[in-house]
Formats: sequence, structure tokens, C-alpha cells
Amino acid sequence: MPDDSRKLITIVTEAILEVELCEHLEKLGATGYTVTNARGSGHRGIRDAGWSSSSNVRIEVVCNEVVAQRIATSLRDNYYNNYAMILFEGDVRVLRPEKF
Amino acid sequence: MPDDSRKLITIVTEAILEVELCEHLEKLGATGYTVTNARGSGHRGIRDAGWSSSSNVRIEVVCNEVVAQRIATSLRDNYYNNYAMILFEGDVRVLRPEKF
Amino acid sequence: MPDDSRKLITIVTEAILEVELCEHLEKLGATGYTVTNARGSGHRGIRDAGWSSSSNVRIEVVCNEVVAQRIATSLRDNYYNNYAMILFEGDVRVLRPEKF
Amino acid sequence: MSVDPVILFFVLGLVAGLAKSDLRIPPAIYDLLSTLLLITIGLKGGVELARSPLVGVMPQAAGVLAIGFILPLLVFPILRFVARFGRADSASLAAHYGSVSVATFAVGVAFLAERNVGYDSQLPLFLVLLEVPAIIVGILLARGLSGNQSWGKLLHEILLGKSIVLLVGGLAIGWAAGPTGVQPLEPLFFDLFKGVLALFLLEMGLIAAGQAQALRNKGLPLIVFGVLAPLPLAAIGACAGWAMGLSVGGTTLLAVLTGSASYIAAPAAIRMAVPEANPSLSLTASLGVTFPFNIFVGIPIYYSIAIALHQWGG
Amino acid sequence: MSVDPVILFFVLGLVAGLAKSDLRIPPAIYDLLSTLLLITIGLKGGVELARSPLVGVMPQAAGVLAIGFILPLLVFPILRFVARFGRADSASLAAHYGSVSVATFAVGVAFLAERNVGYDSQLPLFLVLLEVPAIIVGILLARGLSGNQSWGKLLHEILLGKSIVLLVGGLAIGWAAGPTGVQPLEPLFFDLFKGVLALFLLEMGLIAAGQAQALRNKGLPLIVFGVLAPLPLAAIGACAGWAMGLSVGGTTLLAVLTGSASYIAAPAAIRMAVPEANPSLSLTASLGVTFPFNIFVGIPIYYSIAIALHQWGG
Amino acid sequence: MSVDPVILFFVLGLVAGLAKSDLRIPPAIYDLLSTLLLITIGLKGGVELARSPLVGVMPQAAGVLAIGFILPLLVFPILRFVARFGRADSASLAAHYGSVSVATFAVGVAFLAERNVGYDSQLPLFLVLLEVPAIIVGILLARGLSGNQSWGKLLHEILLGKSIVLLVGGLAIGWAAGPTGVQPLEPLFFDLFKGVLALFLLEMGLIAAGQAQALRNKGLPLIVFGVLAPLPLAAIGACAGWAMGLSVGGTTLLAVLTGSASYIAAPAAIRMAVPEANPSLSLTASLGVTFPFNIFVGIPIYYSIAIALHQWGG
Ligand SMILES: Nc1ncnc2c1ncn2[C@@H]1O[C@H](COP(=O)(O)O)[C@@H](O)[C@H]1O
Ligand SMILES: Nc1ncnc2c1ncn2[C@@H]1O[C@H](COP(=O)(O)O)[C@@H](O)[C@H]1O
Ligand SMILES: Nc1ncnc2c1ncn2[C@@H]1O[C@H](COP(=O)(O)O)[C@@H](O)[C@H]1O
Ligand code: NA
Ligand code: NA
Ligand code: NA
Repeated sequence: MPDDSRKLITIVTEAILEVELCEHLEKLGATGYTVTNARGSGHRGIRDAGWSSSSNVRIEVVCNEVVAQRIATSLRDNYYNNYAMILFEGDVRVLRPEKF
Repeated sequence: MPDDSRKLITIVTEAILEVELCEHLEKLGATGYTVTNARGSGHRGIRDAGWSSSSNVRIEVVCNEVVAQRIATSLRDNYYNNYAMILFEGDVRVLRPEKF
Repeated sequence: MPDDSRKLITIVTEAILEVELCEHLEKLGATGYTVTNARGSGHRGIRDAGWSSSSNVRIEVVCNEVVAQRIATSLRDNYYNNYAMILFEGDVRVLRPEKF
Repeated sequence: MSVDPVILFFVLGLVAGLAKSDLRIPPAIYDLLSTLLLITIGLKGGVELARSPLVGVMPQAAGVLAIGFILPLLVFPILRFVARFGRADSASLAAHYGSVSVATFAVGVAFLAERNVGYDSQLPLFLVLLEVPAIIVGILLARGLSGNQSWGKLLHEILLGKSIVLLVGGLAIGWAAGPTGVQPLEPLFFDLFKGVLALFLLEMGLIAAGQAQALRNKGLPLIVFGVLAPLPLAAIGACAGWAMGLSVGGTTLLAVLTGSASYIAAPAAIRMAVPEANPSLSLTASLGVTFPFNIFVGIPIYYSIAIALHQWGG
Repeated sequence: MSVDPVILFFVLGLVAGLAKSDLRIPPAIYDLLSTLLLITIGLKGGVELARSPLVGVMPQAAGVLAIGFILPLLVFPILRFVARFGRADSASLAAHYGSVSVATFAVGVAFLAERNVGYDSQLPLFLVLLEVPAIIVGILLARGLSGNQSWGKLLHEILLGKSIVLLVGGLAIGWAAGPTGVQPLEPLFFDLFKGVLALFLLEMGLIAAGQAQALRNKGLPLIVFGVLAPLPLAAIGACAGWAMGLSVGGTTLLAVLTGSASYIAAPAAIRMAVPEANPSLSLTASLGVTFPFNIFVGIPIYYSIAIALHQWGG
Repeated sequence: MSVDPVILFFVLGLVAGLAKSDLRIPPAIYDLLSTLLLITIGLKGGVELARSPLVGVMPQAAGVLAIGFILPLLVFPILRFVARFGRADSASLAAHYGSVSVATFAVGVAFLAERNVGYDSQLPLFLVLLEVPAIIVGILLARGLSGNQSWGKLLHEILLGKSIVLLVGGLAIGWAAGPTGVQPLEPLFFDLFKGVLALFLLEMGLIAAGQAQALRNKGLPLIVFGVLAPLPLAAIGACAGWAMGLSVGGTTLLAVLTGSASYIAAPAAIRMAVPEANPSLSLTASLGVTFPFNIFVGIPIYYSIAIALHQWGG
């Protein structure tokens, strides 16, 4: 049986980045992504989704370790300094590992 | 003290399946579930929530290992081939283990 | 390099608690939080988001072990008995650990 | 006189919900509809108030406020010692039934319009005045006066709740702008009123259907209370209205207010202040039993009571 | 006669979508708009039905129902053996094209209104009657009669789908309330109809643009089918309408119904009942090809056919 | 002349927001309202343009376009060297204040309607023309011409942003359909305009209240700039409008446009293109200071300037 353990990358950032970021993630090797609307608070203050420019999106990517590393590095270098953004990584086991 | 470690099953699939799937999950022994609206992209293309038939739901179930296994198997056999769906499992510790 | 492992606390509870709970979380030492609308089912029955008083929110907090413990204890003591609420904790690795 | 179509929309929602149809009104739309209704009621009242001198209303307002504090005190003991509900639940139900339902009021307004019966301009003001006191009394009944530090925070939440803000805001704007100033707003807020109410009641029907399940479990006591409570409460309102010298329409609407049970302001406030009370209990009674009872049976009865009072009173 | 602006809104959405504009209509708004359209069509029909005796409609209704069952049976073999689609996909497409599109019907209604052409009161009823049968047939074609235990659940889902509930509900309410009863609802449901339809078509254009990608992949067969299927199907409807003695407007709308393809009721039902069918295939054909074809080219043609039939038929 | 009620709705939102009321307008509803406003403004303009020959407008359009490029160049040095903002922030603010605010324009339209003052048909066209140039200039000011490969992508995003697409789309549709064609759309897009604007301003007030916090931190420089910038900018617009031979109404609206600051198109584009600029800085200035200033104080002043210019110009 194949190894079914993967990384789950979760990104919370400004809604305005959604389209660009998702394209970027696929370029980095993600086979897919899931997006939900979110609001929240952090170092850049409260982002309460009252309207688009103040709302967040929560993006999840299930991928292998290599892609995960690539995503983390790329986002840190390209977005972390200028945008409200956090990224964290967890370990998951997936159904149909060949999909990811 | 009781063992508080459980499995967190996350399913992302077509919104149209929500009602049927949630009933199914409870039949399989889940004591509850949490649903959020989502959009995303994967092997079956972009699903962007413009309207119900193209949107996703993200379903989470906290359960013990047995139920988790049952859910994974059942979904793989009944839905995985015909529907846009992913499933992944992580390890969590819960408050009030007796609830799950 | 700094230790980048943190706890991810996920709370699912009644939407009505959102404002109060988020203030509470920051008092307990959380540097931020992320909220998404949710619906679901559990011991207190179905909460289907038809309108505010029957909908849920899903709150995530990334924090260190101490704060995580504090949050779990405080929520168990102050809210768990009277409100529809679950809380679970997972392990994550974060980008920019100094943020959390 | 055929049944008002807006009520048929409630029936449609109820049936669809009970039949487990996948018909849903998104929360965002529910918010839009309730926002429109609240502003409309406020604006209408404000415009009317602008026509009549405010001073005359003051004593009446004081009376209505008093009623708001008294009603829950009448309801509580019955719930606690007759129906044998727990203290928290009795207090919660007392708060809900002492407070008012905007949707029931709106149906009452439509009911009078249908019959070309006018009503006194201060009624929307009374709606605002009746919303809050019962909630405060309810909380006191549950907690007692003893060491409850967060009253400030609580009052803030109650007084600045969505419904109060929009009603008061609408009243103020309507009063400041006056009939001519409000005119350009009429197409959205006045002309669409009935249609918006219809959609809102459709959703109310769906929500009420969701309470049916809970009803089956809680069963009889709730149904009995939900059906029996409105009449005496409305009677008090009717008598008060008549004593204040309100018109038949005004008397009817005040009866509708006292006879209705809150399901927006009260549930939110009580949930925060009296968490140990079972929310589905009060919600099921007010939404699943009393609301339908009022729009189908109650309102016409209150109307006849108002007529009777005015005839008998000469 | 200049092109109807509502159609220009579809073009706007289509162009914006193809140009990858960030213009979006939130799902909640899409739900509101479709809810309004469905209720409006139902109410309009119900009010009209209230005017005419129902019994006379029964035989026609039976005929329309029959057509609903027959159409998919005509479409299926062509798809299966001429276009060489798989069994599931053929059945799915047959269900979509046998069923009807509410938006296309609404555009047809607007088209007639533009020309002050009236139509028979029973058309909205026919809309309801035509929505379901083809879906059932399609499912049977895919699964056969063999061991399919969940028919009850399936029928429940189809018959209690949002569109059916709102159409039937609107019909019933319009019928019960009658012209005068519905009057206060007209500002929202009737006066805003065209504007709501415009916004809805804007969103439809955006969605249709989303199908373009899939179209490029699936390519020719879908386009050919999506363009060729409507005409003969509409012709059948037109002849039936004329044979039933419908007016020119009624004949046109019945042709619009049979010539249109479902993209709400059918996709949902088929997705559940025939999961092995490729949903983007049928959605692309009905939304990406047939819907635009009908509102741009089809409806005017069906209208001339209806006129011709009535002239030739004397 | 009493204050326009739509402005009172802004006040209501502002007060509710500052008082931390739980009043919220769901994002989906905000989208619906802004969509309606943008289409309405576009349609209105298109219908008017259909009446007058387009060629005559061309030279004026060119002039307006030029103004759009010049304004940010005037604002930038003041911000950079007088107010001593950083380069990125100066460029960002220049883009915001060089561009325009649709909501302010809508309030201006309502202001003129209130006084039965007409305005030239090309103003909505000018609104579109003024939205983009300043954003481009702002980006250039921040990045310089040096190696920025993604201009194509950037322009695409700016030119196909929601507001531009709906304004241009509305213009085109209104122009193509003409007065009679648009008539059936008027109940939704024209009759409800004031009411929709009122709800939109309610939300704007809530959002503006959210900026207050940031205002306390950033403090004086932002307030000073947000209050002082509009007047000279508006004066330029007024003079240009008068020189172009616009009517008093048209002159007023052009002043409103140049005197207003963008908070939809600019923030989105600048956030992507100049991420190092602090977004809350420009948003607070335009939404928290300039927008309220314009609808309360600015518009009446610009109107008097326009009158003065025309009297003095004879
Ligand atoms: N400690 C945290 N836990 C959970 N979510 C967070 C945390 N910090 C920030 N976020 C989310 O990430 C977004 C951007 O974070 P920041 O860049 O710190 O403003 C915030 O708006 C929150 O939604
Ligand atoms: N690698 C992935 N990471 C996160 N979400 C995914 C991934 N792949 C698929 N999804 C989500 O699962 C849905 C169905 O996946 P699929 O069946 O591959 O189309 C997609 O619409 C996404 O929302
Ligand atoms: N086993 C579970 N898995 C996932 N979510 C759950 C589970 N149990 C409860 N929930 C969520 O937590 C909310 C409150 O739970 P409860 O207090 O059990 O009613 C529910 O409405 C669900 O959204
Ligand atoms: Na009451
Ligand atoms: Na058809
Ligand atoms: Na400007």
C-alpha cells in the first residue's frame, strides 16, 4: 500500500489575493486547493469582512512535503512582508494518495 | 483521566451532497459534524461557488479511530468515483472526550 | 533556527458568542484568531445557519502550548456547560514563529 | 374577506419546511428583509410623529413603558409555579412574551391596511418602548439583583441591538425628514413593504417548521402556553390602548404588541445573560406556536376586541 | 424592434466572464433573484388561473404531461446511437432537454410583453408540469427499472426542489388571493420583474462564460447538439400548443418550454440519481450553448412559427 | 432646505458603528447595493447619451482624461515633501484622490435632483474616464518605469474591475436600448435609486466608523489632508467643467468627482501593485475623512462654486 501521509498547508490572508495566490499555488505544484471566506484579527489589526477589501480568505492545500516546503518559502518571500497573512502546516493522512 | 485523542476527518465535496452525506455520517457513528461553504479546484476542475451546483462544502467530523476508518472506507466506496471529493484525516485532542 | 511548532485550537460554537469569545481569546494571550461561518449538528441538535441565532462560527487560534492550555481550561469552565460548543487541538508548524 | 396573501407565504414556508423541501432563504437575504422591515416601520412612524406634537405622546409612552416592565412579572409566576418550569426557563419565557415581535406587528399593520383602518402615529414608538423592558426584567428574574457586574455591557448589547437601532434610526430619520423628505425613499421602503413582508414570512415559515421537531419533544406544555398566553396579554394591551384613547387601529396594534412574543431581541440577549435557560424552549414557543397563532387567529380577535371596547366605551 | 435590454445584460455578463473580470454576483443574491423570478411567474399564472375555470385546463395539462414523458425518449436514442454518447450521459442530456428552463421562459414572457402579445393563463402551470417528467424518464433510461430502492427519496427530492415549490406555491397563492389580493405584492413581484430578470441574466452570462472552457475541451458534438436540439423540440411544442388551441403567445411559450433545457432542477436530480454521468457535459450544453441560442435566436423563431401555425391553421 | 434623508442614513450607520452596535450589512448585500448603484448610474448616463450626439463629447472626454492624469501629479509632491509621507504611501494617496468615488457622485446626483437641477448627459462617462488614470499614475509614482513586467496583468485588473465593467456596461446598454427600451427596467434601477443609496450609505457609515480607530492612531496629518485636499481638487474640476461649457449641475458633479477620493477601484489596484503602501492610511483618509466631508460640507460648496462661476462667467 502507498504512503498516504501528506502535509496540510493552511493560509489565511487578504481576500484580494485569492485569485493570484491560487494560480501561484498551482504553479508551485499543488494539485488543488480549497477556499473559504473568513474574518479575523492579527498583527495587522481586525479584518472583519464587512466588504471585500477588509475580508480574509482561508486557503487549504493538501500536498507532499516538497511542495509544502516550496509553498512556505515562496509565500514568505513574496507576500509575507506586505500582506496580512499567516501560514501553518499540519500532518494528515489522505484517501487516494495518488491524487495529491 | 480519559484518553482525549481523536481523529479529525475533513471532507471537501460538492455542495449538493451535503444533506445526504451528513445523514450518512451520523449513520456511520459520527456524534456530530461541522459544515462550511467552500470553493476550490482539483482533478474535476474549478468549483467556484457562483451557484449551488458549482460550489463545495467542507465537512469536519471529530470521531474515534474506528468511526474514522468506517467513514473513509464508506466514502471511498460510495462517492469517491463519481463526485468531486477529497478526504483527509488528522490527529486532534478534544475537550470533553466523552462527547465524541 | 527557532522552534516553529505551535498548537492549533479550533472552536465551533454559537454565532452569538463570536464577539465576546474573540475578546476573551485575546485576553488569554492569543495573538490573533480566524473566524468562519459554519453550521452543523451535535449534542444540542442541528444548528443550520438559517438565521443568526441558529448558526455557528468556527474559530481558529494558533498559539503556544501555554496559551492553548489556558484557552481550553477557560472555555471549559465558562462556556462548555451552557452553550453548544466543541474544542479540539492539533499540532502545526508555523511560518514566522515570532508572530505567535 | 379572503385571507391575506402574505400569510399564505408563511403557510408555503411552513409546508415546504415540514415536507423537508430544499427551499432555503440565505442568511444574508434574511438580514436584508428584516433590515428593510425595521427601517420601513421606523420611517412610517417617524413621518407620522412629525405631523403630531411629541409632547402629547409622552404620558402615553410612560404608560407603555410601565406595561413593558409589568407584563413579564405577570407571566413569570404562572410559568414558574403553575407550569412548573425551572427558574431560568420561566424568566426566559417571561422576557420573550413580555417583549414584542416586529413581524407580528408588521402583519398587524398589513391587516389594518387591508381594511383601510388607520392607526395612531405613536405605535412604532411603542413597539420600540416595549421591546427592551421585559428583557431586563427577565434577566433580573433569573439572576436576581445579586453580584452581576456586567449590567453595563448587557444594557449596551440590548439597547444597541440591530432591531432597536434600525427602528429608532428609522423613527428619527422619518421624523427629521418629514413626509416630503421621505418621499424619494418610498418606492423601496413603502411600496415594496408587502412584498418584502411576504418573502420574510416565507422564511419565517421555514424557520417555524424547524421548530416542529423540538415541539414534538417538548410537547404539550409549550403548545398550551404558546396558545393561551397571547390572549390575556393582548387583552391588557387592548384595554391600555383604549384607556389611552388610541383609535381602533392603534388599540388593535398595541394588543398585537403585548400579545406577541419576541424572537430576535430577546433570544439574543437572554442567551448571553441567562445561558442556563434552554433557548429552544422559548424559541419554539414564540416562533413555533405563538407567532402562527397570532397571525392566523390572534390578530382578528384583537381587532374585534378593539372594536368592542370602542363601541362599549362609546 | 431593438434588442431587449435584458438580453444585453446577459451579453454583459458573458463578455465580463470571458474577459476574466472580477465581477461576481454573490450566491445569496443569485438565490434571491431566482426566488423572485419563480414566485413572480407562479403568482402571475395563479392570478390568471383564478380568472378562468380550471376544469377546461385539465385535458391540456394531461397532454403537456405526456409531452414531458415523450420528449426525452425522442432525444435519448439520437444522443446514444447518433452522437455516440455513453448511456449515462445520453440519459442525463435527455433529462436536461426534456425538462425546461425557467430563465428562458422568463425571457420569452418579456419578449411577448415587449410586443404586447398576451398568452394563455395556464402556461406557468405547463412550466411546472414539464419540469419533472423528463427527469424521471432520464433516470430510468440510465438505471433501468432494475433494483433501485431509493425512488421514494428521489421523487421527494425532485418534487420538493426549490423551483417546483416556489412555482407551485406562487400558483396556489396567486390563485387563492386573486387579482385584488395580489395587488399589494405587485410592486415587488411584478413591477421589478424586468429589472430582476436583467440582474439574473447578468449572472447567467457570467456562469455561461464559465462553461466556455469546458466547451473548448468537449468541443463540437456538444455545440452541434446544443444548437440543433432546440428547434425540433420547440417545433413539437409549438404544434402541440396550436393543436390545443392556445393563443399565438401561448403557443410561442410552449415552444420555448419544450425547446429549452433545464439547468437547475435536472442537474441537481441527475447528479444524485445518475452520478456516473458527467455533469459538466449537460450543464455546458444547456447553459453554454442552448440557453444563449434560445434567447438570441430561438425565441424569435418560435414566435414566427407560432404565428405561421395560426395563420396557416386559419 | 432640510438635510437629505440619505445622508441621515450615513449618520445612522456612523453612530451605530461608533457605538459598537451589532448592526451589520452582510457582504453579499453590500455587493448587491453597489451593483445596483453602478448599473443605475451607467444606465442613466447611457440613456442621456443616446439623446445627444457622441462626437461633441469627444474633446471634453479627452480633457477629462487629461485631468485624471494630472491630478495625482499635483497631489503627490505635497504628500511626499510637505506632509512627509513615504514614497509608496504618497503615491497610494495620490492614486486614491486622483481617482473618484461613485458613492459621492451618487449623493451629488441626489443633491441636484433634490433641487431639480439637471446635469449634462456625459457626466457618468466622465466618472468612468476619471476612475482609471490616477491609479496608473499612482503606480508609476511608486514603482517608477523600471522593470515592472506585469503591467498587462495590472491594467487588465484595473480596467476589468467590477465598477468599471458595470458602469461601462450600464452606459452601453442604456445607450443601445434608449429611453423606451430602458423603461421596463426603471422600477428597479431608477425608482429604487434613492432607497438603495440610503441602505448603501448606512453600510458606508458602518465602514467609516470602523476607520475611526485607525484615525485615532494615524491622527492629525490624515485628517488635515482629508479635509483640505477635496476643496482645491474640486475647484479644478469646477473650473474645467465651466470652461468646457457644462451646465451648473454638470460643473457641480465634475467638481464632486475631482474632489472625491476612490475607495473601491484604487484600494484594490494599489494593494496589488504597491503592496508596500499602508492600505489603512489611504482608506482611512478617503473613507473616514474625505467621504463624510464631501457629503456634508463639500457638495453644497461645490454647488455654490458652480453657480458663482456661471454667474461671473455670465
Ligand atoms: N494567532 C492567530 N491564530 C489564528 N489566526 C490568526 C492568528 N494571527 C493572525 N491570524 C489570521 O491571519 C490574518 C492575517 O494575520 P496578520 O498578518 O497577523 O494580520 C488575520 O486577519 C487572522 O484572520
Ligand atoms: N490538493 C488539494 N488541496 C486542497 N483541496 C483540494 C485539493 N484537491 C482538491 N481539493 C478540493 O476538493 C474538491 C474536489 O476535488 P476533486 O475531486 O479533485 O475535484 C476541489 O473542488 C477542492 O475544493
Ligand atoms: N463530532 C463532531 N464533529 C464535528 N463537529 C461537531 C461534532 N460535534 C459537534 N460539532 C459542532 O459543534 C457544534 C456544537 O456542538 P454540541 O455542543 O455538541 O451541540 C455543532 O453544532 C457542530 O457544528
Ligand atoms: Na408581548
Ligand atoms: Na425542454
Ligand atoms: Na478625485
